[in-house]
Amino acid sequence: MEYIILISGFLLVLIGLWGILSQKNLIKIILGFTVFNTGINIVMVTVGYVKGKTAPILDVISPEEALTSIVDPVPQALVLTAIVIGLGVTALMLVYALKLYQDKKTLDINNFKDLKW
Amino acid sequence: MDYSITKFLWTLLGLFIVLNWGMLMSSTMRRIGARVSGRFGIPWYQPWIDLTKLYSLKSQVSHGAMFFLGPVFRLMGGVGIFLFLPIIYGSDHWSNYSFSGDLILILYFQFFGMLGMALGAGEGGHPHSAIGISRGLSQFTTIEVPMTLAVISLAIQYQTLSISDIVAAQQGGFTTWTLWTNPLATAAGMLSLLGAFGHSPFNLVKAPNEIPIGPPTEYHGVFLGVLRTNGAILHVAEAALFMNLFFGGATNWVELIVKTFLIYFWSVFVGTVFPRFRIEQSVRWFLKVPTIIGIIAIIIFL
Amino acid sequence: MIKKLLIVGLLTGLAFMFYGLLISYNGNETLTGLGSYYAQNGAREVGAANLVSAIVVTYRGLDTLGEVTILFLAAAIIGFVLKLKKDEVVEARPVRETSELLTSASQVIVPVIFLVGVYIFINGHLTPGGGFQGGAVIASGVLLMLLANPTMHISHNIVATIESISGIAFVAIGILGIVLAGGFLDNRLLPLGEFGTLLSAGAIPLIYIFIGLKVGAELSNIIGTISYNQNEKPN
Amino acid sequence: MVAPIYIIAVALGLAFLLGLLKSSSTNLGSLLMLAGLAFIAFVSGQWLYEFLINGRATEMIFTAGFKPPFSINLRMGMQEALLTTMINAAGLLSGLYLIDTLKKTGINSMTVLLVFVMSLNVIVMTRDIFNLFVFLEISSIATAGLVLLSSKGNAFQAGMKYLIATGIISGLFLIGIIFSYLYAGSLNIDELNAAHIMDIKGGAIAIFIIYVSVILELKPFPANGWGIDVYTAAKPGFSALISSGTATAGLYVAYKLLPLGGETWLPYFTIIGAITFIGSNLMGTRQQNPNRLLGYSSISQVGLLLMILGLSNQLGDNTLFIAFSILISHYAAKAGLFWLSGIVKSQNLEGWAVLRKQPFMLFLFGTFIFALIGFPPFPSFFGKWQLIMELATQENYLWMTLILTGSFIEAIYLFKWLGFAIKLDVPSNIVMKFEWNKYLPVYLMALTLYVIGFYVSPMVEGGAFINYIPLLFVLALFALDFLPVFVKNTISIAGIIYYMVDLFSQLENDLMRQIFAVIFLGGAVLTLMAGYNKKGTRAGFYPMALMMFAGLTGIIEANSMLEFFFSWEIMTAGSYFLIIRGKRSMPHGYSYMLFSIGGAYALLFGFALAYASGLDTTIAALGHITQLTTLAYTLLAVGFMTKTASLGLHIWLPGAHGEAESDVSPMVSAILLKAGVFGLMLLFLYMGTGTEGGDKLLYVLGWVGALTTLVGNLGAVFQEDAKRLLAYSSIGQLGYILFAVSIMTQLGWLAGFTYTINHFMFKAILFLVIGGIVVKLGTHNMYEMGGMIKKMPFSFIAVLISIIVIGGIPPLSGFAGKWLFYHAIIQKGWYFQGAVIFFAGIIAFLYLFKLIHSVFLGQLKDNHRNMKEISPWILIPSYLLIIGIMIFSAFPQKILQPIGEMLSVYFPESLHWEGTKAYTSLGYWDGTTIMIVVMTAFILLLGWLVLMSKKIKKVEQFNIVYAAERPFRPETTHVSYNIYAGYKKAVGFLVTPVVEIFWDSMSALLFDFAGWLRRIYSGNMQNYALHVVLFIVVFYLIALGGL
Repeated sequence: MEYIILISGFLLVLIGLWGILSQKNLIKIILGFTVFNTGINIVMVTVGYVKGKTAPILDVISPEEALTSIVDPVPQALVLTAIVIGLGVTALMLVYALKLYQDKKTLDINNFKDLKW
Repeated sequence: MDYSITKFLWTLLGLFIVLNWGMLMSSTMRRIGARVSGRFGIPWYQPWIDLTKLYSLKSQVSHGAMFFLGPVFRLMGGVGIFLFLPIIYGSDHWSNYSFSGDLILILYFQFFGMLGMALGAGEGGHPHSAIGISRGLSQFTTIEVPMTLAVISLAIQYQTLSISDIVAAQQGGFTTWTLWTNPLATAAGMLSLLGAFGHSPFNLVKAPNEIPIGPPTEYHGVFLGVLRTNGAILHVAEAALFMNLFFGGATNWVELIVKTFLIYFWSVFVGTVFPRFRIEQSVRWFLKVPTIIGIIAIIIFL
Repeated sequence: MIKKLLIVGLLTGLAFMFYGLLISYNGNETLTGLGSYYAQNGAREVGAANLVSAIVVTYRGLDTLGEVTILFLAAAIIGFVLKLKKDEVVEARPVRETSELLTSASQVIVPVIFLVGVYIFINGHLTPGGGFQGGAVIASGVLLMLLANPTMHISHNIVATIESISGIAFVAIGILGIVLAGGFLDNRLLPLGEFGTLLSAGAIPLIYIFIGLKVGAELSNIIGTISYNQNEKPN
Repeated sequence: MVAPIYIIAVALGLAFLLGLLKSSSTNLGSLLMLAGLAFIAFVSGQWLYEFLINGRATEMIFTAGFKPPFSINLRMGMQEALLTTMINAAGLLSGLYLIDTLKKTGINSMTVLLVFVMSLNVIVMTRDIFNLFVFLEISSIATAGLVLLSSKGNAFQAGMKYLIATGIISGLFLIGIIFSYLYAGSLNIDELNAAHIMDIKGGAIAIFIIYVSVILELKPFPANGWGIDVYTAAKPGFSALISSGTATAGLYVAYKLLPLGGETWLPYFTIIGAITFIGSNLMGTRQQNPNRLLGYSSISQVGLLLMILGLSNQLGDNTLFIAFSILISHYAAKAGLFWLSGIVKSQNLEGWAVLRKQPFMLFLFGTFIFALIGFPPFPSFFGKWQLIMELATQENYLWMTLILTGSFIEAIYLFKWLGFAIKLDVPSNIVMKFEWNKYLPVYLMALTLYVIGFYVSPMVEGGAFINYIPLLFVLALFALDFLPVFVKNTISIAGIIYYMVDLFSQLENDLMRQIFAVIFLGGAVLTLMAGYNKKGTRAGFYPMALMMFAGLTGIIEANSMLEFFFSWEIMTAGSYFLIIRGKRSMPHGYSYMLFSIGGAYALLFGFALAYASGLDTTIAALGHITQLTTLAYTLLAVGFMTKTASLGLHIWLPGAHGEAESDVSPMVSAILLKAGVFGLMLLFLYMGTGTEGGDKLLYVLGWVGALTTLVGNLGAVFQEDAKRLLAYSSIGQLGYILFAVSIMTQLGWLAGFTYTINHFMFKAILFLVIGGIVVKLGTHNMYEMGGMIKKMPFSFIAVLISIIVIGGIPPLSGFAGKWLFYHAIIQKGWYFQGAVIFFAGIIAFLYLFKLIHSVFLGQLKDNHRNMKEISPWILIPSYLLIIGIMIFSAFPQKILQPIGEMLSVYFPESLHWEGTKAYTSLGYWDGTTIMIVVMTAFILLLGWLVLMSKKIKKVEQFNIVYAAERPFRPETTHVSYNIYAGYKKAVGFLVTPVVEIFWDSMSALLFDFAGWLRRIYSGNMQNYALHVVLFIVVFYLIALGGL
């Protein structure tokens, strides 16, 4: 089970990268990033999975049983942070794309080569 | 070193002999040259007449101090070579101030006169002076190449740079002359000598016909007299140098006179046979045959 | 085309790398490492039923502070970016008429959304969720409002004030942690309370409230600024 | 003590507080921001002080009251304190610098800056890898945002590129983190480092991913287009912070994580660092935009530091010292340069000439450039020295070569730039306005370089003995630069004389050093005397001249290789500035510098090999080189030969000496060149004869010397420019010396010394006099001169005597050299080389005649009829030197005999003296007698002529008959131009500038290669992302592909 999720996580990473590297439209590239980030988040959560265990919330489980009944809470906490960071970056990218569009009236990535060499 | 007055007088006497022999030699050579071209030529005493005339001319023109000093330098060059040359082998009286005759000193002392002459003529401001000097210097750089090689070859051969020692090593008969013991060095040296004496084909420097003016005209009267004096001394002195290096030196004046005459004659002989080179031709020529001979002269000792 | 092939090649290379990770991954049979420590001691030390919250807010509080900072930064950057070229001529976007359904529904749903958001962050130490989730939910409410009324102007001042004050409060609680408890961002400056109840886990609920407010305000701020900029008329 | 956690708390609190301010209250906002930056700078500085002065132990900061690894912890130790202080100082100064921009863009931007600096602090301090990731993200986002402080349109593109690239990198970084967590069970860096997860395949890949992300954050070549664009597009004020701050933090991250993978990963760091170092510097050579150039340079420096980290297992305990000294130089210099760039506001390098309006800023510019290249007294000098030494002990020649190559390429463009600033016309459209908040940071960074350099020097072995007194004197002259020439000149001369007296008391038993001390310092006094001739203040001249002389003194005094190299570089720097002062000297100063640096690196390599052979730092180490002996000696010889301008390395000299100012030419020609001679002599003495490689080297050098002489002298023959003629003549003369010294017998060395002393005297005279004439007549072209003997008789006599010496005509001292030469050559058996040497010697007459004839003889030009003799201040030193020549000529044994005795320690005696006679196995010679005989004969003959001449009439200039008429125009009558046309026809092919063509094509090759390579920077952000992925994949396949 966790293998499938892990594989799909990696696949999402690759698909996201494909989008980033091959798409010409800036918005699509940014979408590529969100796919990429999602893939990474999935991978992270999966890594913290312990076979047959449940979420690390001690509402029904008593703290004493916690060790034997929950999955690793650390990757989840990390993912939480990672998601928010990804969100911040995506928001910034969108704004930059917006400004680039306003500047050149296009979103084609090949048009932003003012700086080179 | 002996600085006594007797030594000085002996040297002065030697200089006097050399001067007269030089003049006689040059008139003889001119006569030979004239006879070859079917002319009668000058009388043998013509140089003395010329010299007397020049020294007694009154009208003199000077372009300045260096112009005036030029001939002095020039004469000093000739006299200096004489002074530093042991002219008769084994004779205290005729070894002058040579302290065993350092070859390098003599080779470099040649420049003394040349430089002075060049500067003096330069101040004259005549374009041909500068042209002549530039040609002379150009040619001279390459004349010296085979000469240097020959000298090095001799130095290797005799392991000395002292002329007296070189002559000493050649004593013992005709066959011990460098001419036979080191023919290649001799060849290089004698080819170089052609340039040094400045006869045809290497006389573009003086260019006696095409350029009738230049230093010889700028320098006139006493100046020219001094130059002529030097010419006479220099020719004998240089011939004596080659004699010492390649032909066993001279143990008495007769031997000296014969040998220097023949050496001098060699350059005149070539001069009457060959036409004149342009400057780049002579430069190239010296860098070819004589230089290669000189190089081989060294290689055989390696 | 060559470029595409190159990309495919590169992704294959990456896939090769991921494959390496995959085959050496065996899945976890038991909880080990840090996780086991938190499982054993988290409840006792921090007092939060939601162990993820315990980690996020306390054990790794500095990360969270950084995370908040990132959003804050994004908002700040977007703020000064979008006001940079006021003089530039921006084409007004044709505002489409919003559908009746959306307008009406938003009036009903938005308060509920806000409420849910608040609930989520207040209960962050007990149930799945927390400040970020709650804040995001609140921001989605704002987004809905904007969708319903694209010309709506979100007061920058109010949002910014909420944002800043909650931020300062977060830092202040952190510093109080040094003064009153074991270190920066230590939640034990307040009593841990009874495990599993609302008023438990020390300062975590308090921090989550501020985080929730702050995230909500920041995201709203971002959305609002972008929207405002899009609607800007040429002056 | 303020706890380090308050760096975060206060900065963030202030940042949030700023959000409360009204958008109009920018003044208050900027105050708060500066206060915040100042506060964190204070905190870190205070910790640094604690660690440095009180030796406090490293402090751990536990957040949330739990011990790691369960919670995040920070560390504040010596290293962290140092780096955060650096970062915060740069942050504060950048804030100050950018204050106007920040006010314009509003409070938000201030917040971002504050958070940015704070995040760098945490990156340095944190010991948690995920926390590291978070704050790396903060700094990335803040960077992308702060790029936009620049109002240029391309800033958004740069920001976007940056976001895309860092987005990919950070995503992968997360994968690396989570998998290392999986295998190590911890996020704490110290625990991760101890966990050894390398052995597990997944662990190895995780480490790879972490490493590749960290390295990518450092913008390795060629996957760094996105980084460069940020440097280019951002406000220089902010680029300074990226270059100094971010790079510092990023490198520390790499350092922190080094133990993670263990030693197997170090080579990759080294390789990537090397590629980056060289690649970026190559790119730098093609840059026109100062910010972009600085960007490439920054990245290259980071590459170098990465290399050092990668080599840490070999550098051992010295790693930190080396890294720090190079890092701090990069930090201060790059920040200073970027800030300067913001002040200059020019989009091309040429515009920097505007700095000349503010000489002090130009001085600072020079300081930064020299610090970057690694000149003394800056920290990078000591760092590079130690680095090369350590690498040599580890026999890591490849890395040594690469480091030196990269540094050389860096010098190529940095010195081109400096040359532009010093020499190009001041552009009128650029105005530099004084704003204290922009100037102050620049001043402080420059000050940092000097201070740290001073404090760092004792940490290098042998560095504690460096004599800073001459440099302090130089500094004093800098301070007194406003005074008129007369005062400064007097001070300089007095100082040098005082120092010389002092020096002599130390050199009692060392004749060789005494001779060179006389040449260097006595020469300094004489050539400086000519300076009384100048008017005004002559800004900048005296410090630079004295710097050169300080360096020259230093190489005499040096006991250790470090001192020697230190002084050598000081001398190079000083002479560079002197040379480039000439009107048209820009390209020549540049090529001088490049050859000097190349030579210096060769020396450095050689010294390193010497050091590695016995871990001996004294100069005596040159005597027993066991590592790559032949190469070491060759490199050292080549290094010294760049200064003596030997064949192949000589092309800088004619321009540099020919175009220099009239009294600089004698300094650099008569004096400076002797530094190379001194070096060669020192080298050969230690090397000795009898070693197989050494003897081969000497044989080759003998030929090089001979051919140098030929090429130099031939080159001089065809010059029309008087000073260039002299310059070529110097090449020739130095060829003689090289040849003579290579002979390695007592005679050869005596000849060498004779030439050295002679060349010092006559070249000083010639350059002084000819230089004076050139200035007076306003032309370098000899054919435009003529007849000067009438106007300048004293000059003429000085020149005449000099050329008699050069020509080696008896009776003057030049002949002594020739005589010794012949004997030495024949003893040694180097006949053909000798023949070449003598051929060249006769060629010298051609140019000597041309010189004296064209200038002094021939026809006086109409516009020179009212010329007067040149200044007595030039003639006095010249005549003092002539007295020297005369004494040397008349009593050569007085000098040569002691030298011979000194040499007999090293060589079998091949020359002995009896009274005034010098004997060799080949003959003997007596300078005094020659002098007496020639003088007497000359006077007698002169008397004879005077006696015979009657009524000499002085005539006018044109009293000649030429082509059947009396000429009246001096121009048509003065034969000088191309006077040796016939000679050129015959042997002109020998002066084909083969060497120039070689170096030109080498540089063309380099530039073309760089131009071709830089096409990867297409500007397309997607390509840049592709580069990043490509980098990862290639790196992966190389590092772990077979796993």
